[in-house]
Amino acid sequence: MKRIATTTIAAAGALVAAASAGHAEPLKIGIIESLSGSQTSTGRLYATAVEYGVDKINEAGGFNGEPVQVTEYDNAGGAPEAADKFRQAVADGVDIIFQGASSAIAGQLTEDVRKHNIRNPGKEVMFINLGGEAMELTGEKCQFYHFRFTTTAPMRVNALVNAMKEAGDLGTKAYAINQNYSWGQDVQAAVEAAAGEGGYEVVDEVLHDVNKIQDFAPFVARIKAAAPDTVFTGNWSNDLLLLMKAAGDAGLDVTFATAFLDQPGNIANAGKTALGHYIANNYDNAASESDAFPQAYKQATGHVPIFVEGHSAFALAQLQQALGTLDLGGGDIDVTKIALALEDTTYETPVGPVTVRKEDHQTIRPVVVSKVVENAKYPADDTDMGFETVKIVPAEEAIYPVQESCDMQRPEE
Amino acid sequence: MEFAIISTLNGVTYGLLLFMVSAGLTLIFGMMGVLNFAHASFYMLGAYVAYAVSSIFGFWIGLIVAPIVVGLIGMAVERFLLPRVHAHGHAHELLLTFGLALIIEELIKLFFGDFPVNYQMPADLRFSAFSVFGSNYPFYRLFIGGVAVVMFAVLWLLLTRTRTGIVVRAAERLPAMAEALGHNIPMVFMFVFGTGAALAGLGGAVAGAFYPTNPNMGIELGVIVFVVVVVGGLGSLKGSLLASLLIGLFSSFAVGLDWSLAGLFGLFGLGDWARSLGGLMTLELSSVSATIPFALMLIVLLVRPAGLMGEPN
Amino acid sequence: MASMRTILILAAILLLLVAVPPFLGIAWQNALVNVLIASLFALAFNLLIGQAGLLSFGHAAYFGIGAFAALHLMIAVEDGFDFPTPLLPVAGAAAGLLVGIVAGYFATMRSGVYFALVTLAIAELFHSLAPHLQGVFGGESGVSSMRMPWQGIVFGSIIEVYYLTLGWVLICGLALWTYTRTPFGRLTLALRDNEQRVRFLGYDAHAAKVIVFAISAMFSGVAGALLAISNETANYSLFATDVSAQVVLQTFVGGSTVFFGPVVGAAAFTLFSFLVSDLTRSWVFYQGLIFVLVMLFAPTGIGGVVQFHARHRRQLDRSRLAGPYALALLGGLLIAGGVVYLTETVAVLFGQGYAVRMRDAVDGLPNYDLFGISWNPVSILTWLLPLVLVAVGGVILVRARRSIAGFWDRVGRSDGPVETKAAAPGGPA
Amino acid sequence: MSATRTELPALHLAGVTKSFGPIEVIQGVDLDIRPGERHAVIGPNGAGKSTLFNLISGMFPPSSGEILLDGQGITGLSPHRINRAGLARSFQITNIFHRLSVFENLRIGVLARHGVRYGLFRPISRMRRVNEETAEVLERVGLRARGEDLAGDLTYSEQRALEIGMTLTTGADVILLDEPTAGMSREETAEAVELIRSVTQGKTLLMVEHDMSVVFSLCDRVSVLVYGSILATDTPERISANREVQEAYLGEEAS
Repeated sequence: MKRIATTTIAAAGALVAAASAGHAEPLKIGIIESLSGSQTSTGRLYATAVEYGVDKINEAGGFNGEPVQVTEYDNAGGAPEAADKFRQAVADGVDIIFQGASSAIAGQLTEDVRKHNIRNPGKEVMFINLGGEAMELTGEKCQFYHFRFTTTAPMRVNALVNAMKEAGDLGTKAYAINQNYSWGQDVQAAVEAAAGEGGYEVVDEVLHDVNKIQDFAPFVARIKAAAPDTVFTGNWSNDLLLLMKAAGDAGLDVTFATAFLDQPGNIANAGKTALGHYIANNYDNAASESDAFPQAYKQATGHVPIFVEGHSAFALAQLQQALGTLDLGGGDIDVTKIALALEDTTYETPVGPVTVRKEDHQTIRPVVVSKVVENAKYPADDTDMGFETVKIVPAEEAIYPVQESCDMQRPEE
Repeated sequence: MEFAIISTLNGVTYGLLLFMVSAGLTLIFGMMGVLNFAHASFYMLGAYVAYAVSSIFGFWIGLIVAPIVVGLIGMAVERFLLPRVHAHGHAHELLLTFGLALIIEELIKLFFGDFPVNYQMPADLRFSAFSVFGSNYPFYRLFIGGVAVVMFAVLWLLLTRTRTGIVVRAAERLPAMAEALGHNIPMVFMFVFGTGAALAGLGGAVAGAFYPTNPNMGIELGVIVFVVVVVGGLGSLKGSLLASLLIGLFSSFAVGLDWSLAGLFGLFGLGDWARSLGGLMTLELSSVSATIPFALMLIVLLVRPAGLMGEPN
Repeated sequence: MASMRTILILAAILLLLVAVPPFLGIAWQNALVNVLIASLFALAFNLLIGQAGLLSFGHAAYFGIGAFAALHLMIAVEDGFDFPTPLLPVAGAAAGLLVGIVAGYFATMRSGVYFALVTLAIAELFHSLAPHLQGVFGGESGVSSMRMPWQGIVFGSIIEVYYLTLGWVLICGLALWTYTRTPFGRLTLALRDNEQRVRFLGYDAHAAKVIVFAISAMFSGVAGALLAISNETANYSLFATDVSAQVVLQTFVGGSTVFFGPVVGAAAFTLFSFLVSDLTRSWVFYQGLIFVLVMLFAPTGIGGVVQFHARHRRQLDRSRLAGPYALALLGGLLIAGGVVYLTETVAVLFGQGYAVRMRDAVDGLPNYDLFGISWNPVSILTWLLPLVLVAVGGVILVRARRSIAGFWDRVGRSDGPVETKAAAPGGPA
Repeated sequence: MSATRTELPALHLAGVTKSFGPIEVIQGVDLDIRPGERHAVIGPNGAGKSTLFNLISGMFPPSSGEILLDGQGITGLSPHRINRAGLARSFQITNIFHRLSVFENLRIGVLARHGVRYGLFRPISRMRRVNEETAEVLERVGLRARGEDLAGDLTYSEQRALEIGMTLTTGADVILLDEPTAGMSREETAEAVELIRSVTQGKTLLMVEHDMSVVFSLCDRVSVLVYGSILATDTPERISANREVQEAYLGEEAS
């Protein structure tokens, strides 16, 4: 009965829209990010990059005859607030949601999107995940309207193993220290899985509380006792910084293989301790011969892209490419069509092509492995240190098979 | 053995840092009955002031200026804000300082941004004091511990050996009597509150150069410090020293111990059954080391509700 | 107490709550759901501080537990367990009660500030353990489910959720109000006043406090369950300190000494964050500032001030008070304007964007935009404006307050609606 | 004292001691209070009178010794258990519910007697018996006119009366009053004595009292507590004639 009512209202709405014809529906984008709370810094970067990308789309004439509209929603770093802001966004008529900081919030949003789409057929919303790397998002929670435009733990770890082995920096004894939640557990599992390939032995591994440890010296003592050559860690924010500082202070002679060393503040805070450590990520300015993208970004935002900004901007560019293949004739926005178009696009980033894997909507993308050096081309945090590219692992080598738990319901075509 | 020695060293220095912050809290509470919720914010403020000052005048000047500035802020809070709510009871004082904590955190974010700031110890302090089993032991950790020990000693001497200290202790027991004897009790209270805040500020200035200085450092440390004072017994300096060291050592050792409840049951041949239950049973101590202070607090509450050194109610 | 006037006001509010929402947009409907949930949570919280005098800093624990319990029941319903969807909050109530008894047993072993610290630590315990307990709390991504239709009601739209929430909040609110009229409700007040005497009158004070605590936790659990029904997910961040802090702020700004005070605070803050949080990044700062100002100048909160005027409405001389009150409002607005201006200016000038522009600027500091006007950061006018606003506002406010205080002194009510210098008793200073 | 009594003492203390750290405040007190008698404990300041009351009423447990109430052991029980066993006490420093009405103050005690301690399912306004009995106590302590006022707003002697009233409400048969007339004027004291006399009719009364005229006019027997031990127990007349007592205590005051 309710459904009938909804359709009636929808029909009435359509009539009104038709009556005021000549006015096409604009594409609305919502950024639901951590714009207050402890992860504000990261949330801000995602928002900046998305807005940069939207500006590019609008410079090229927008979509459906209208400029693309973008609204920021502050989820304050919490999943319940994100759910709340999602409803707000739906009320505002948002078609595509972008979010990056925190897998937990991505998990919340993808579920919200799924439920919304079940209840509101014809008025679907899609979610472009820029930073939620938890495997389950393309596993148990995998769904058609979620796209992941970033790497996952196995992609980063495999790339690290591959590049470090080639560079002769891997050694034969590895240690895994990670945050005790899905992402950290994913990294730990990936490190175990890559042992054969990399020819190392995992001498010990430990999971610890997320962003609660003040003093990492005890962990360093434990690492020291295991005497590894390489320490794999998916840690981010304080957990990475404190770990590296404690290791540096103890004079621990290991190579860190990390995922988020490029988070602003890390290099400056770690100081010389950071030199020689590795990172695998989606993009790094130094990885490409051409300065075109960093310069264009700086032109628009005042700084060269850092941390997550690069790959987030590419996600928007890929969306722009997909939108370019569509012509809705100035009518209603059909998110399903956009999603289908996005599945078929290939975007050439400065480090290689990115495509969408239709089975689970994970992007197949290159992974950049870099090392911290002095006198870098793009210095980080106003220091003289920065990243030097060791290897760009091509997309087809970095990707892992579709997870068995993914059971995606495709829309009827 | 190696692990035990290094863990002990680490636990003690971390414990001493905790003590540095909890000492001021304890002092203020013991004296005035005010639980200063903003105390950890003073710690953070100390780190940021030291950062701002040291970036212009150098590390040591920052280390001296930070406690003074924070102490003055503390005095202003005691002089101008607390008296307004005093009549409404201790709960209102707690709430007021809680609001101040929120404001301080947001102001820090407003001025310094959300990223950690680059507050570093000077290069000439960055060396290893000695080497145990091939592992360098950073001098700065000893420095943090040393500052805490010196602070404790000075505080102790001040309170027990000087005239001011005797007046302060008299004011704690019988404020009206001390006032009748001609001592300026409001001044004493203001001084005590300022000292407590300055201690936290000093802690921040010293520790901020070692641990990252970011807008969350207040709340992160604050909760642990509150646990310290509950475990130690509010108002007892000795208690908070003991509790600080205990929590420091527990956190330090827990990391190396992959113990779980299932393992415990394993001793009685029930290991497989416990493991099949999952959940709490298979959680390893090392992965929940940050939870240990809270669990310790509950145990202490059960066994000694007043805290290790506290007097009942 | 329940005068005709009060009943009429309540009936009018009830009518508005029932009749108006269908005509609002879903964003507003959703905001109202949040207002209702926050109100119930604040009422449950205030049972402890307002009635029993126990200040809990960890009520997020019971709110969160209620949410998870309701969600697990919801999953069971989704999997075919036959249970009416509208009764899901019962699970939250039961879980809140059980956990409340255990946690309350520990927490009420101490009183005063110790109690506050222990509750804070218990909530932290939940917060740090929950992400590790995959089975119960679903790891860091939490647990998720979907509302199932019941008796032809789909529970798909926000308005349906709204009415479900409204029903539960009204029932629970009524129950909490009735509580104050029972013998145990009176005993709760006695506990607040003088716990020792209660023990010497033959009551087990610890047991009594555990019961109050558990009841408060139970209603908090219902509030959490309602949030779970509305969000259809729950995540360990429900246990975070922020959640506990919010309810404290709301309750005291609204006024903990008046039964409906917390509702006022919850509604004000929830709507405030709904309207303002996307406009400015400094809204948490404003929240803290409002809280501290209320603590300093009107410790009984908005509710207390309103109640004071309602109680003394006979002495309320409208013609003589209207002027000073309007002046006070004007002064307050001027100060608020100055403070907001300063805060937003600092936010811009110390922000990243401005730092970049400063680096690129050729001569001196570049201008910045605020409130649609371009300002020069080195011009005196830029800084004079907020200072003048604050100073003028301050002078007006102080004068208005003096005449308001004078009025209440003359009618013999020195315990006026706002704290004044004259009425403020000297603390340790 | 000489007559052998078959009747159990209402309150029986045997070898009760209490130490705070190294200081033994109560040193082996033996005391029997007969049912229905009015008994005073006197002694110089710091003799341990209030401590003795605190031990009996359960504020804290004795270090050693035994306390029986109607032959039933109450040593070291918590205050509420002792109250339920039939012993109620008042406090030297007024100890009331300041922010509740006078009526409410008394009703809390009456409710305890009626066993509706934690009643949650019935509005208090419907409990007729409870409200009637509360009104009765209110009347007896002479505070009927102030029933609706906040207890904190009462005058000092009214608060003392309320204090005594609250002690009565729980229906205990053994009443401990700790300096009920302290700080009162002569007229107020006289009124208080009458009040105590009338409300403790048929009950056992043990009181700490400084004012000898109160003791003489009210009590059947007196015990003298000096440095934590009982020096003598006898009728007021004989006690005042006791030389030892005079030296230890009365002598000073008489001079």
